[in-house]
Amino acid sequence: MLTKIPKWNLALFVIIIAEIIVFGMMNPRFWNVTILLNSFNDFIAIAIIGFFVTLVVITGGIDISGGSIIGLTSVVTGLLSQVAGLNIWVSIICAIFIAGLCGLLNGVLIAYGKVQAMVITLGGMLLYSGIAIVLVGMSGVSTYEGISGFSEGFSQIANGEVMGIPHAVLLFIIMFIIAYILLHRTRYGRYIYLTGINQNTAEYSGIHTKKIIASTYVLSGLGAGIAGVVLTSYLGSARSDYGAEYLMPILTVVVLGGTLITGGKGGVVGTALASIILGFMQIGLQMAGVSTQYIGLATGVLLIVSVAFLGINRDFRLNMKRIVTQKQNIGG
Amino acid sequence: SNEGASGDGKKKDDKDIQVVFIPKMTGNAFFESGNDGAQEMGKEVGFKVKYDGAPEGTVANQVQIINSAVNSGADAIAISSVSSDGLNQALKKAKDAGVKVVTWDSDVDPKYRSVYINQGTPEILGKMLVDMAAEQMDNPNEAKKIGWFYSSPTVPDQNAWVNYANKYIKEKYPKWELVTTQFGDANEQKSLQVGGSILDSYPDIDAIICPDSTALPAMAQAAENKGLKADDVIITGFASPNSMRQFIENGTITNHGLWDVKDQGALAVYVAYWLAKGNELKVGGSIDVPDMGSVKVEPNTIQGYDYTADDSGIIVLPERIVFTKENTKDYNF
Amino acid sequence: MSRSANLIKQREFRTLLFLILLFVVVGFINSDYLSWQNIDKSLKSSLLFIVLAVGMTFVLLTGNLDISVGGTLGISAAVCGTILRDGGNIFLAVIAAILIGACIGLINGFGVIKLKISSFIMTLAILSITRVVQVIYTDGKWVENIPAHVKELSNLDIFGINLLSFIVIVGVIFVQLYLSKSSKGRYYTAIGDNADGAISLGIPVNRYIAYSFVISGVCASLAGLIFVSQIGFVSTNAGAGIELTVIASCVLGGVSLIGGIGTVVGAALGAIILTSINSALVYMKVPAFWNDTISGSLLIMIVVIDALLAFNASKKAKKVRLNARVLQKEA
Amino acid sequence: MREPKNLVKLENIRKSFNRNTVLEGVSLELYESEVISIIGGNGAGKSTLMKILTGIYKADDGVIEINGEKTDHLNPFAAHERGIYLVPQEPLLFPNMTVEQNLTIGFWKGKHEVREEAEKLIKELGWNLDLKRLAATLSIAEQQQLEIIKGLLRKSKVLILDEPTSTLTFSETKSLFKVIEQLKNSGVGVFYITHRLDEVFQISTHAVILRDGKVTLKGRIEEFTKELLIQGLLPVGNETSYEDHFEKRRTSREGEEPILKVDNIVGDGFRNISFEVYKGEVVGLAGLVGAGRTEIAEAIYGINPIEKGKVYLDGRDITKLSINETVDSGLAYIPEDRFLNGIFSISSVRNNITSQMIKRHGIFTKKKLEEQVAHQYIERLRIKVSSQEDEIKSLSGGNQQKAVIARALSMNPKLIIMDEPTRGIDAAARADIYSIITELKNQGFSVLLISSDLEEIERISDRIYAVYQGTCDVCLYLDEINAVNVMKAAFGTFEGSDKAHV
Ligand SMILES: Nc1ncnc2c1ncn2[C@@H]1O[C@H](COP(=O)(O)OP(=O)(O)OP(=O)(O)O)[C@@H](O)[C@H]1O
Ligand SMILES: Nc1ncnc2c1ncn2[C@@H]1O[C@H](COP(=O)(O)OP(=O)(O)OP(=O)(O)O)[C@@H](O)[C@H]1O
Ligand SMILES: [Mg+2]
Ligand SMILES: [Mg+2]
Repeated sequence: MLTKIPKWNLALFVIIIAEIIVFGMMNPRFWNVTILLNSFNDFIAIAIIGFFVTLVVITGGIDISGGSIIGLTSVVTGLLSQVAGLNIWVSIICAIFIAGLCGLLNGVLIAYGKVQAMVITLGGMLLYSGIAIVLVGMSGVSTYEGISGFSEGFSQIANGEVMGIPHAVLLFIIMFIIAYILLHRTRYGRYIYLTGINQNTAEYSGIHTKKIIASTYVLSGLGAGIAGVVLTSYLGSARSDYGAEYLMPILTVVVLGGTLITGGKGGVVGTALASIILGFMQIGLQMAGVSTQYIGLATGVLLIVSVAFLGINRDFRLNMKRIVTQKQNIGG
Repeated sequence: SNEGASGDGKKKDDKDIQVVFIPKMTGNAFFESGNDGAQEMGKEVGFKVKYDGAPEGTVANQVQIINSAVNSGADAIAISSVSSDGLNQALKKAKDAGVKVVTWDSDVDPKYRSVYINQGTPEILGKMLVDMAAEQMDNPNEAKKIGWFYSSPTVPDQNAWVNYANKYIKEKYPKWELVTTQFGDANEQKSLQVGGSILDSYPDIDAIICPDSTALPAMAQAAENKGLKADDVIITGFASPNSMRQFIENGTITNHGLWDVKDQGALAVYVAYWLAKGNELKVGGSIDVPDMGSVKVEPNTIQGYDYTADDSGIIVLPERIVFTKENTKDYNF
Repeated sequence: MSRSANLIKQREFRTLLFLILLFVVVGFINSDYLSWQNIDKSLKSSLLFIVLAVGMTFVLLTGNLDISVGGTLGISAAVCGTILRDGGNIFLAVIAAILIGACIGLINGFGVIKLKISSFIMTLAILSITRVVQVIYTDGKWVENIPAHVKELSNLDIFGINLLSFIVIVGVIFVQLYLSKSSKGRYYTAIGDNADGAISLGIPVNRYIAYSFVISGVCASLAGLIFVSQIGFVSTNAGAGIELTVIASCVLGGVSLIGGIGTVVGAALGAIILTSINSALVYMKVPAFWNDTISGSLLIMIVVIDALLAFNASKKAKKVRLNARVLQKEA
Repeated sequence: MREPKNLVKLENIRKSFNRNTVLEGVSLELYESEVISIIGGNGAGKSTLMKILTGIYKADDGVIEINGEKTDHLNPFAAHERGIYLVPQEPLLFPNMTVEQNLTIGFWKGKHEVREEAEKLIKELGWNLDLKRLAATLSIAEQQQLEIIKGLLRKSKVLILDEPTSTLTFSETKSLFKVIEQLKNSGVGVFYITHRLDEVFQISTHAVILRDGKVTLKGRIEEFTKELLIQGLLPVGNETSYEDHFEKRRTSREGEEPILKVDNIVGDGFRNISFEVYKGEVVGLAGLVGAGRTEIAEAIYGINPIEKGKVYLDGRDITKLSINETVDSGLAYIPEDRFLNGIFSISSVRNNITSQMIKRHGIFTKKKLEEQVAHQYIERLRIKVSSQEDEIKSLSGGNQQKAVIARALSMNPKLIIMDEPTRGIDAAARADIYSIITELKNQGFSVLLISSDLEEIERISDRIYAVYQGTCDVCLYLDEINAVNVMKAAFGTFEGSDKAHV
C-alpha cells in the first residue's frame, strides 16, 4: 500500500508529523486538536486556490491573480447583499460567478491569445483589485471601512462546526476531493496533464487544448471566488484588499507540493499536504515564540532543504556524490 | 478572569505575563518606534512583550497573529488594527479565552477591546494636518490648491483623517481647492515617482499633505530633487522625525507632525499588562503608568461610539507634536 | 541584415512603439508629459527597473527565473545605506553591493545547478530568506538620513541628461552588444533555447547559468544602491513585490519566460513602459482609485496586441514560405 | 605506404542508466579513412556509445583513447577540441536562432567564413536551405540537413553521423554520400549509424553489429551480406519471423467507394491535390524533402486549413472538421516529428498509448481498462519496456515510435495516415510495423503512407502518388512501381501514365 503513495507525498506527510512533534515539544498547546483544526481557517484560502492553481501549473501556465479575485469576490458579495439588498446566497453565487468570469478572461487570453500566463495574470491581478476598489468607490461605500453587517448564517460558513469539526476543515476536504477527482480520476484531468506535457501532441491527439487550458483558469478563478466568500465570512466584513498577500504562499504550496513549475507533473495531494505544512509551520513557530516576520526564513530553508534533500528529484544521491567528490559534470 | 488566559489554572507570576504587541505591519518606521517604546516598558516593569506582525499589513495576517497569540497562551494583546471590523471575530474569541485586548493607533469596534490608546480622534488629526499646512501660508483664506498623497484608498485611518480634514477645509477654508489625491502604496520607489509627477503635473499646487510615513519623506525627496523649497510648495504630513529631519534642516519642508509613538507603544503594552494582572478597568478612573504619571480613561463617546460598557474606554495621548527646525533634534524615533 | 534579425528587431521596435504611443496619448491629454524634462524624469524613475530587468534578462534567457531580486535589492540597499549613512565611501558601498549580489547569485546558482532545484523554487526560497536577513540586519529599523552628497549623485546631469541614466543607457547598449555580437554572449540564449543542444556543442552550460544568476544578483544589488541614492531612505520592505514588475517588464520587452528569446534593450523598454504608467496616471488626472484598473488593462492590452501581431506575422511568413515552394503552373 | 593512423580507440566501455545496463564492455577502433557502420536494434546502445565518445555521457567504466592519447574527463568541449563531432540522431538545434546562427554558435571560425563555406557546401549537396530562416520553422528533414551541414563544416577528424538519413529521401542521401566519400578520401574517420541496411553497403568500409550491449560481429564490409546483417541483428532463436511476407494486391476498384477521397484541395504548400484510398489498400505518397506531403496530410487530418476542395472519409465530408471530430470519424495520424508532435515525453508509456482512446470511455478514467489496452499493444507491437509506467522518453526511439503507432491503432481507425512511420526504427521493428500494416490491410483498414525511404515505399505500397512541389499529378500502379519510376515521379519527370485512367 505504502509503495503506491508517490514518494514525495510521503515525504511531505513525514514533514507534517515532524512538525506536530517538534512544535508540540516547543509549546504543548500545539497538541490541542481544536487549535490545530481551527488553524485551517487561516490557510484555507491559500489551500483552495492552491488546489486549482495546481491544475493551471500542470498545463504549463501560472495564475497569480487569485489573491485579487478574493478581494473582488468579497466586495461583490458585500455590495450585492448589504448595499443592493440581494439575498446573501444569491449574492454569493453572483460573486463566485464573477470570479469565474475573471478566470475566463485570463484563460481565454492565455489559451487563445497565446500570451505568457505570468503577464496576463499579473495584469489581471492589477485589474481585478482595481475593479474591486472602483466598485466600492462608485457604490458610495467608503473604500476603507469594509462592508459589514452580514447575517449569522453567512458567518457560519467559515466559523461554524459540525460535530466539533470546524467548517474550514470540511471545506478543505470537500474542495480537495473535488480537485482530486477532477485531476486524477477524470478524462479531463488526464487531458490537463497531457496538454501540459506537450501541447502539440495533445492537439494532434484531438484534445481541445485551448479549451482545457482556458478551463483551468476558470477553475482557478472559481476557486479564488470560493476562497473569497469563505474569507469574507471568516473575517466578517467585505474588503477589496483581502487576499493581496496570498500571491507567494499560493505558489509556494503548489511547488512545495511537488508540482513541476514547467507543467506536466504534480498533483493536488501534494498541494494539500504542503498547505498544511505551511499553515502548521506558521502557527507552530508563532506559538513557539517566533515573530511572524522571521518565519520567512524557516519557509525558505524548508523549501530548499525539502526539495533538494528529500527527493523531488530522484538523482539526489547522485547529486550529493557529485558535490562531495567535485567530479566533472556534464557541460560543467 | 485571567484563568482562561494562562490556561493551566495557576495564577501567573507578574513577570511571566506576556503581552503580544501587534503592529499593522512590520518594516514601517512608525510601528518599529512604537515597538521600541513597548519593549522598553516591558523591560522596565518586568513583563514579556512579543512583537509580532507580518510584513504585509492585512486583515487575514492580523487575524492569524491574534489566533496564534491566543493559542500560544498570551495574556494580553495590544494591536493597531488594519480594519475596523475585520478583526471582530478573532478578538471576540480572544476575549472569550480571557485574553485582554488593547488597541492602539487604530481602533476596532469598542465591543471587542477594553481600551483604545488614542493618538487623537480623526477630528483632531484631520484638523492638525490642515492646520500644519495653513500655518505656513501667508494668507490661508485665499484660494489655494492642495493635494493629498498617502498610501492607499483602502487603509482605514489615513482615509478617515483625510475625510475629516476635507470636511474641515470646507468649513474653515472654503476657497481651497482639492486638485488631486494620489497613492504611493507604501512603496518607496512608487511614492517618489508619483510624488515627482504630482509636482510636475500640478506646478501651481500650493500644498501637498502626506499623512503616511512613506509618502511624506518620498514627497519631500521629490521636491528636493526638483530644487523646490518650503516657500515654493508646502509639504507636510505625518512621519517620524528621524525620517524627516534632513528635509527640515535643508529647508525642503517647514514642519510635519506626529505623536510620540514610543509613548503610545509603551502605554499600550503597560495598560494591557495592567489588565492582565487582573485589574478592573473603570471608565472615568485612571491608571498609574511608570514614567508617565496617571492617565485618565475616557468614555468611548469621545470617539463618537455609542457603546458605553463600563469596561471599555479610551485613553487619549496627551499631546501630538509638530516638528520644526527648533524641536526636531529633541526626538529620536 | 537577415530576415529573422529583422523580426527580432521588430519585437523591440513594437515595444518602443507602445512606449511612444503611451507618451503621445498621455501627451495629448496633458502636453507637459511630452516635455524633455518629463522624459528625462521617466527614464530616471525607471532606472531601478531597467537595471533589474537587464539582470533578469540574463536569467530568463537561460530559461530560468530569478524571484529573489527584490530581496537582494533590499539587503544591498540596507547594507549600502548603512555604510553611506555612517560616513562610508561610495566606492566601498559599490564594492559591498557587488559582493552581496554576487554572493546571493552564487547561492541561487548553486541551488539550481548542483542541488538541481528548479530556479523558481530556489529563488523564491532565497527571497523569503533574504527578506528576513534584512530585518535581522537592520533590526527592523529604516535606514534614514542618507548624506546629501549621496542623494545628489542621482541628480547630477551630464549632456543634459541624468548622469545615472546616461551610465545605465551606455551599460545597456554594451550588454546588448555583448549578448548579440560576442560569441560567448550568445551562449545565454542558446542555453535557454535548447540546453541539450548547448551541452552537445560543448558550451559550459552550468557555468553560464551560474553567471546569469550572479549577473542578476549584482544588477539587483546595484539597483539597491540606486535605490539608496534616489530615494534616500530604506525601509525593511524595500523592493517588496518588485520581482513581478521586473519579470513583467522583461516580457513586455519581448523576453520569453521559457528562455532563448529576448534582448536587454527590449527589457529596458518594457521597464520604462511599466514605470511610466504610474506617472502617466497622475498626468492624466484621473481619480487615483482608477489606477490599478487602468494599469492592469493597459498591461493586458499591450501584451495581447503584441502577441496577436507576432502571431499573425509568423503565420503570414509561414504561408508565404510554404506557397513559394509550390510549383507555379500556367493556368 | 605509412600505417593508417588510429583515430579512436574504445576499450571495454560500460554504461548503465539506473538499473538498465546498456553497454557491457564495448571495444571499437577507428582508423583514418574508415567508415564504420554501426548497426543494432533500437535501444542497442549505439547512440549511447557515441555520446560517450563525445563526452555527453560519462562511461561507468572503460578506456577512451583519441589519437593514441588516453582521455579521462571527456566533455563535449574537449571532444570538439580533439576533432570529434557528433551529428545527433534527434536534431538539437536552437529553434529561436537562424540557420546561420545555428551554424556559427560555438564555432571558433568567423561568421563570414562560416557563411561562405556553408553556402558552398549546401550548393555541393544540392540541398535547399535558406541561411536566414529561423530554425523553428524548419521541417524535421530540414533540421536534419542542418545538423549534417553543421557537422560537415567542422572539418573534424572523426565525424559521427547518428542516423543522418532517417528523414532524407534518396536524392538527398545520394549527395550526402558523395560528400562522405570525399571526406573518407581526405582521411577523415566516420562512424555511421543507420537502420537502412542498403546504405551500409553503399558507403562503409567496415561494419559493426551491436547487440545486448556487446559487439557481436565486426569486420570489413566485404565480409558481410545483407542476410548476414539481418541474422546478426535478430534476437536468438527468432530467425524466421522477420521474413518478408509482404503481399501486395491489385483488386479491381471499379465502382467501389473510396475510404478517403481527396478532391482537388488547395492549401498552404500544396495546390489542386486529388487522390483516393480504397478499403484495404496501402497508398504511398512519394516525394522529395519539402515536396509538401506533410502539409497535405496535416490538412486532411484537420491541423491546417483547407482553402478549397473537399475531403471525404467513407463518404462523409470531413473537410472542415476539427481534429477531434476527424478522429471520431475514423482517421488516425502518426506525425512525422515524433518528439514535437508525437509523444508526451514525461508521461508513462501507458498514458501515451491510451491518450486518445480514453475519450471513448466516459468522463472518468478507467485504470484497469487502460492497463489492459496498454498491455495488449505492448505485447502486439513488442514495445520494449520494463513496465507500463516507464516514462516514454526513457525508451529508445523505435520503441517510442511503436507506442505512437499503438495510440493510433487503439482508435480502430478506418484509415491511418503514417508520416515516416519507420523513421529511426530498426529492422526488426520495421518488419513488425510492416506486418501490422499487412494485418490492417487484411482487416480492411487502409493506410496512407508517407515515407522518405525509397525501398520502403516501393515495397509496401499498392499504389503510389507522387508529390512534386506541392502538386500531385502522377499515380503509379502496382505494375509501374519500381525504384526508377518512383524516383522519376518524385522529380516530376515521370511520363508513363497519369491519373486519367483511374
Ligand atoms: N538518458 C537516458 N536515461 C535513461 N535511459 C536511457 C537514456 N538514454 C538512453 N537510455 C536507454 O539506453 C538504451 C540505449 O539507448 P540508445 O539511444 O543508445 O539506443 P540506440 O541504439 O541509439 O537505439 P535507436 O536505434 O533506437 O536510436 C535504451 O534502452 C534507452 O532506453
Ligand atoms: N513556420 C513553420 N513553423 C512550424 N512548423 C513549420 C513551419 N513551416 C513548416 N513547418 C512544418 O514543417 C513540415 C513541413 O515539412 P517539409 O517542408 O519538409 O514538407 P514535406 O513535403 O512534408 O516534407 P517531406 O516531404 O519530407 O515530408 C510540416 O510539419 C510543417 O508543419
Ligand atoms: Mg540512437
Ligand atoms: Mg514530411
